[in-house]
Amino acid sequence: MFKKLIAESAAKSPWLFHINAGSCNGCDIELVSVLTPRYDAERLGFKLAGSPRHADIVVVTGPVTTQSLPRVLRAISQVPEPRCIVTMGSCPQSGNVFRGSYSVAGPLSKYVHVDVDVAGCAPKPEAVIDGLALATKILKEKRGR
Amino acid sequence: MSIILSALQYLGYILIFPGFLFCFLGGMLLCGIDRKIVAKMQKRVGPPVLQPFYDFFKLCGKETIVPAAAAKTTFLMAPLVGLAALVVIQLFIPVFHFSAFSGMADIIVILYLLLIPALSIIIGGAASGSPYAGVGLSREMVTVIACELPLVLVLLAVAKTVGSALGTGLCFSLTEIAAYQAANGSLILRASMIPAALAFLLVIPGETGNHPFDAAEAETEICEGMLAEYSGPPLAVYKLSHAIKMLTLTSLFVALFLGGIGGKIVNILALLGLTGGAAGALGVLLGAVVLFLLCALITIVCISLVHAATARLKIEQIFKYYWTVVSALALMSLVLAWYGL
Amino acid sequence: MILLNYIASFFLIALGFYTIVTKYNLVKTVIGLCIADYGVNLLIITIGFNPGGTAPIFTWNELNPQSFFVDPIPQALTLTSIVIGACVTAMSLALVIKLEEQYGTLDTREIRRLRG
Amino acid sequence: MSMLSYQHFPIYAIMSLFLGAFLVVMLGKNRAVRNALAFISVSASLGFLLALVKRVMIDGEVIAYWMGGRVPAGGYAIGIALEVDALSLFFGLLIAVAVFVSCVYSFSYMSHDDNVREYYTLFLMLAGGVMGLVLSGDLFNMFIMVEILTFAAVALTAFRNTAAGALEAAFKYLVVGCMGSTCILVGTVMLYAQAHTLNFAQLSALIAGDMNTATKVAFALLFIGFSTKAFIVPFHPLAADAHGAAPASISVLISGVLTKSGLYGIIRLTYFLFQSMGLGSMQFLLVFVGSLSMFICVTMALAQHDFKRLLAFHSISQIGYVLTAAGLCTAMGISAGLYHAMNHTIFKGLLFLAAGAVLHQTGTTDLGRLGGLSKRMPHTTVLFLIGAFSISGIPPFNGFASKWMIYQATYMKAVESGNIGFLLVTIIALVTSVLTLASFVKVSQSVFFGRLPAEFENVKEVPFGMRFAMGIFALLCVVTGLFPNLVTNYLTKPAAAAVFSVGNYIDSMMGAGYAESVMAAPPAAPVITYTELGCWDPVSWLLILAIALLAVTIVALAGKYDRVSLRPAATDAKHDLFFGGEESVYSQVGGGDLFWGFKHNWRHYFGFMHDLHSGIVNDYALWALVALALALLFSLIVL
Amino acid sequence: MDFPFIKEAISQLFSKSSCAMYPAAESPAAPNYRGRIVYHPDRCIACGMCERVCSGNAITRRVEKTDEGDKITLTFNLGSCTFCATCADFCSRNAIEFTGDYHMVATKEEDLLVSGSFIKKPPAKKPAPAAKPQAAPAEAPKETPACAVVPREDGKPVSDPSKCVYCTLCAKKCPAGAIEVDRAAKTWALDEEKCVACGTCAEVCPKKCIIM
Repeated sequence: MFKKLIAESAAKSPWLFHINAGSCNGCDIELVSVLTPRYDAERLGFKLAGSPRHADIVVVTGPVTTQSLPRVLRAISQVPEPRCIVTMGSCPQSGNVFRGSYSVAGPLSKYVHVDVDVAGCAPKPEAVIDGLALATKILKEKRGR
Repeated sequence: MSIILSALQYLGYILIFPGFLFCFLGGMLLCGIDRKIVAKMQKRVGPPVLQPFYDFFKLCGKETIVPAAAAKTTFLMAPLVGLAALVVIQLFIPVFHFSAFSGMADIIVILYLLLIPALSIIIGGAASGSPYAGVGLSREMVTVIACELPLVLVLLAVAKTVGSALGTGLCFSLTEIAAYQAANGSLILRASMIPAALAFLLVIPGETGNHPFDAAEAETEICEGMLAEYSGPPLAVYKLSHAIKMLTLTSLFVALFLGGIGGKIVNILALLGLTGGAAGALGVLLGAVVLFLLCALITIVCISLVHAATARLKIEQIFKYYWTVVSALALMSLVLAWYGL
Repeated sequence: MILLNYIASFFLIALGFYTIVTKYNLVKTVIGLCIADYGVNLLIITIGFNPGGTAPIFTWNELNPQSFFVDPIPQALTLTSIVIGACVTAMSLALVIKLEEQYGTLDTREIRRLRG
Repeated sequence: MSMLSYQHFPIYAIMSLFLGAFLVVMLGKNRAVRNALAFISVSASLGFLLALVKRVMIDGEVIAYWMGGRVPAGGYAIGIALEVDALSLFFGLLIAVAVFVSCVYSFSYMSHDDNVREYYTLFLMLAGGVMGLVLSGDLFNMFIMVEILTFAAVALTAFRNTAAGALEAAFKYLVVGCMGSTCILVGTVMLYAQAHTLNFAQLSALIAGDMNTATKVAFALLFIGFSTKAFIVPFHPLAADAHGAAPASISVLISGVLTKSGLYGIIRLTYFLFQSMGLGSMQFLLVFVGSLSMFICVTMALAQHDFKRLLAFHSISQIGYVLTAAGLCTAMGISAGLYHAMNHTIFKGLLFLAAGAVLHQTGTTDLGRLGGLSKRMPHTTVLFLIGAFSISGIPPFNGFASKWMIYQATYMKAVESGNIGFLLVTIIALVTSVLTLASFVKVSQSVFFGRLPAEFENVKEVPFGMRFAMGIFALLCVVTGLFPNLVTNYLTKPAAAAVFSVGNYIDSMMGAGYAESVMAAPPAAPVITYTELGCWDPVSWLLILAIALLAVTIVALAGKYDRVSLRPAATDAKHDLFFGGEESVYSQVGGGDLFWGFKHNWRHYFGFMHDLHSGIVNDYALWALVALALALLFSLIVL
Repeated sequence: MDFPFIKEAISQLFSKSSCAMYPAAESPAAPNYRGRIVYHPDRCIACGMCERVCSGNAITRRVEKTDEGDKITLTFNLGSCTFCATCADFCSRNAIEFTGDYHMVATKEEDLLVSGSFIKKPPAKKPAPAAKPQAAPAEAPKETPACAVVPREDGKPVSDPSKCVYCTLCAKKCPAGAIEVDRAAKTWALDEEKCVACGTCAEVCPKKCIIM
């Protein structure tokens, strides 16, 4: 029963940790707008955590530059299990317009398993909510296991 | 036999009311109400009132990472000690006329006991070894210093007011303060106590580390300060402690300034013609409900409203604010009480 | 006459303290301590002095209400005080030598690593 | 009187220490012999005093002991006397315990030093000097003992003369200390000139009713003299320098023992010799100086960068508490003050020993260089935390019990006297307490928690002997905190009663009825009863906390709280600290400026104080002179 | 400290929230919102213009030889798309369309791919294996030195050398890179293999000298 309680709670209280891996700030602003009164993700239990140790969902924006790559990977590894990695916008999924640049280390999925991709450049807040909702489902599954 | 019974009774006090269960439910609900009301004030829908419970249980199921640089035992034990100490403080605060343990500690003791939860989070943060925690604990400590002066002044003013009314000169005992108010009406009805009550209301968000006095746990700038390295159940315990601290401080406010309602409860029960054990049990139940409602009201006024209406202060501003504006309010009350107004 | 002694002793004590406060040389500070000490010794002796009294050397049989001698106790105190004064001087001079070795100066204004 | 009669015990307690000192210097070439001699003499001293507890503390007897059996003749006390009332014994016990623990600690702590024989000699001289001071019944003897302890303390401060600042500190201490001693001597002989006696009891009887200009000047001189020994403001920089430089075991004695001797002198001076504590102005003097010491030193401590120096300033701050409480002239105030004096000896001793342990293992006490030692020295950390919580007044440790009484006493005094100034003192005391907590948070973060610097990677826990010594103090911290009633009933209340029974003190020494015959209105026998305003039941609290903690822990363990993810390999990003994603580098937040949010608002004050404590010995001597001038003015005008 | 927004806070406590209750209530995208790409393979002629203008390299074209002709598959990777709509602007056949659908969430990268394929039949033309390869480019200007050129049967462009100013715009705009213009030598050459007969060169020619 306790396990079920935790699994239910895990779906209702996902905390986000946001990593900017060289983003142009478009996605960052959209992610913040998800938390504004207009979209208010907090009504679904989402909360922006200050430290990866508190987070359930890691949201990565930006094309993962060579400078940021080790930092991104380190921050992701510091998130306690069960965790869920969401890429936001096209950049972390493929590099987008920055693809092929000497300073882009390529898509994030080359290095870690990405659970959810939210496409868009930048994605609409509704799409972000969609993606996060999908991520909570995955979290719940992971917790249920 | 009777010893066992009374031991069980006290165990019940500790574990159920006004101990753990009440603290857990009350604190979490207060936290939920606070979040909901803040959201409402910001024209948002806000999380469900039960959201803190979800957060708590979710964190219970997470992995606990102990950083390599941390002192493991201190890191893991500090939250538990803080939680236990906080629950014990709650036991010492009388619920109107019902007070299981409040004869054991007076307001000065409570003032000092309130340092223990703050200290537990400080020591826990320090033990994690994170520099963010270092900055956070510095700020937390300064916030504690900042809150201490007005809190001291308020408590001394209350002690003087009740003491001179009782004829003993001074009264530090919470039980006596509660009994006096039950007989003579709430202290907040006195002109001299209004600034003190106001000062106490302003101290509450600082003591609990709520917005805008949460420079110590600023998530966006110093990664939640002392909590930066905490994850999983220890973090859940800290979140619970924070929620209980809200309950503790608000019920301390009720005990200090709104104790007159206790007399009304007794009157209502007498009107209903209830006597004996049934009246006692019902009285406690009613007291608990009224206490919780009052706590929720105070939370809305002094935590949610202040949260919604302000932006986070810098640490030196927090200190200045408490040692000037709030202290001046409390001092005014103390001087008024001193001259018997 | 006695008054002069008192004035002199307090003047010496004041002079000693003045030296300690105003002179920035370690040796002069020590000299100041000594001067103050001499002032105290003079004061003690003066207190015990009875004009016209004999030396306080007597046997129990000689003691009668008419015997008139100076107070012996302050003299004992003075002896002790002189010994202590010598100790102070010795100890402080030892420290001064060591300080000179370590700091290379006798100026008190430069011997201030511990401050604030 | 047989040799084993209890009346000889006070002199035995003193002589065992001095004898130990001489024996160590003669026979102490061998380490074992030396340690054994020192241990035997300090334990003997402690034992003799403990044997007196029942008679003096519980039965209320005052032991008057005349050296060589020279009892007063013709109404004049010519002989040298020891007089042990409850106050003396109280301080004597504190000293004996502190000396005992410090001695045990020294065995391991000083094992790496040269000239340890001289160390033990001076150590025992210092202990004997202080013991003689508090047990003496003769003003001149008190001066002699003051000189002995000053010498020993100066020599021990300079003991590690290769350490930075040791000589400097010793010289400053010597100069200002000798000025203080000179003041004591001048005051003594001026009193002698008035009363023609040096016996304390007789002086008390003769002086109090017969105040003239000379006695007033003598009061000022004696007050300043004993203030230099207690290191209260404005003599606090000396304490800071001396503590910082001296070996930790000596710092324990300087803070726990030497300052107590000064306090003892001040209490004897004001309550007995001049019996002037009934005067509001006299209470004002002590409370003012006490509050000033309390506040100035705690703020100075907040600005320190050195562990031991910080502790030194706190030491004076706590002395300020004691002086404030003693200056209230109420039974509760005295009782609270003495309780706090005792607690101060215990917890400050513990803290200095912890600082010494850190110094012993790492070779530094610089807060900016240390960090993370709790991983290497867990026992020291726990012991330090007990001391830090005690001094900060965290329940249930002893600091809280006494501070709590001090708050009540000051506030009660404010209400009873209607003087709003005492209310201010209560507030200052409460705020000082939290500032104390702040600076110990700073120390624990800067030294024991946070990151471990690479240079201290191989630091080990201190030897058992040192931990044992600290453990004794820690145990005392807990016990005296948990059973405050025991302490007040058997230790501080008798001592407080003794403070108020001047007549009894005089009569015990000079023969019954002497006080009445000499003094116009001999003080009435006091009533040492007071009601505590609040309620505090530490044992029950601890019991409830234990139950609560047990409940929490059981739930936590049932919820797999302890199933934590620990670092599997040496290089693992997951268990590194979170640095915003950066690689975890050494980064320690600590040192002197930890509470800049606080200090920023007080920057002018801190800047002023920093400039004021210039470190020039002439300045400190000037402070002493100014203090002397103020004290003279005070005593001539208001006394 | 003052509380400047306390009145707003209290009044908003009793007013309706301004939240868009998104998952419960659908919120349509704004007009002209560029969301999910819809590709119409039936209109496409596989000119490759979209692929060329795409800044995010989101468009890939795959050609498979089948019996009926070349099976051409265009894949739009939404995970790499900037949603700049340049491809749609450049598409001469309007085969690419941006819709208002913003629900582009996937757990696998394949879910973010939009693709379509069509079979491009080889043009029904008379076989001229000998003349085609190299002669045509050289011949074209030579054969028709004076008269206007005639359109070719296979739909590929021819240039009128009398009008041509060799501005090279056609070469630059050719999605397939089939045109080569040498300004100095005043030659215009077409790579028959590469040419997909999209007509872009004719469209962009400032002198209108290219005839399809």
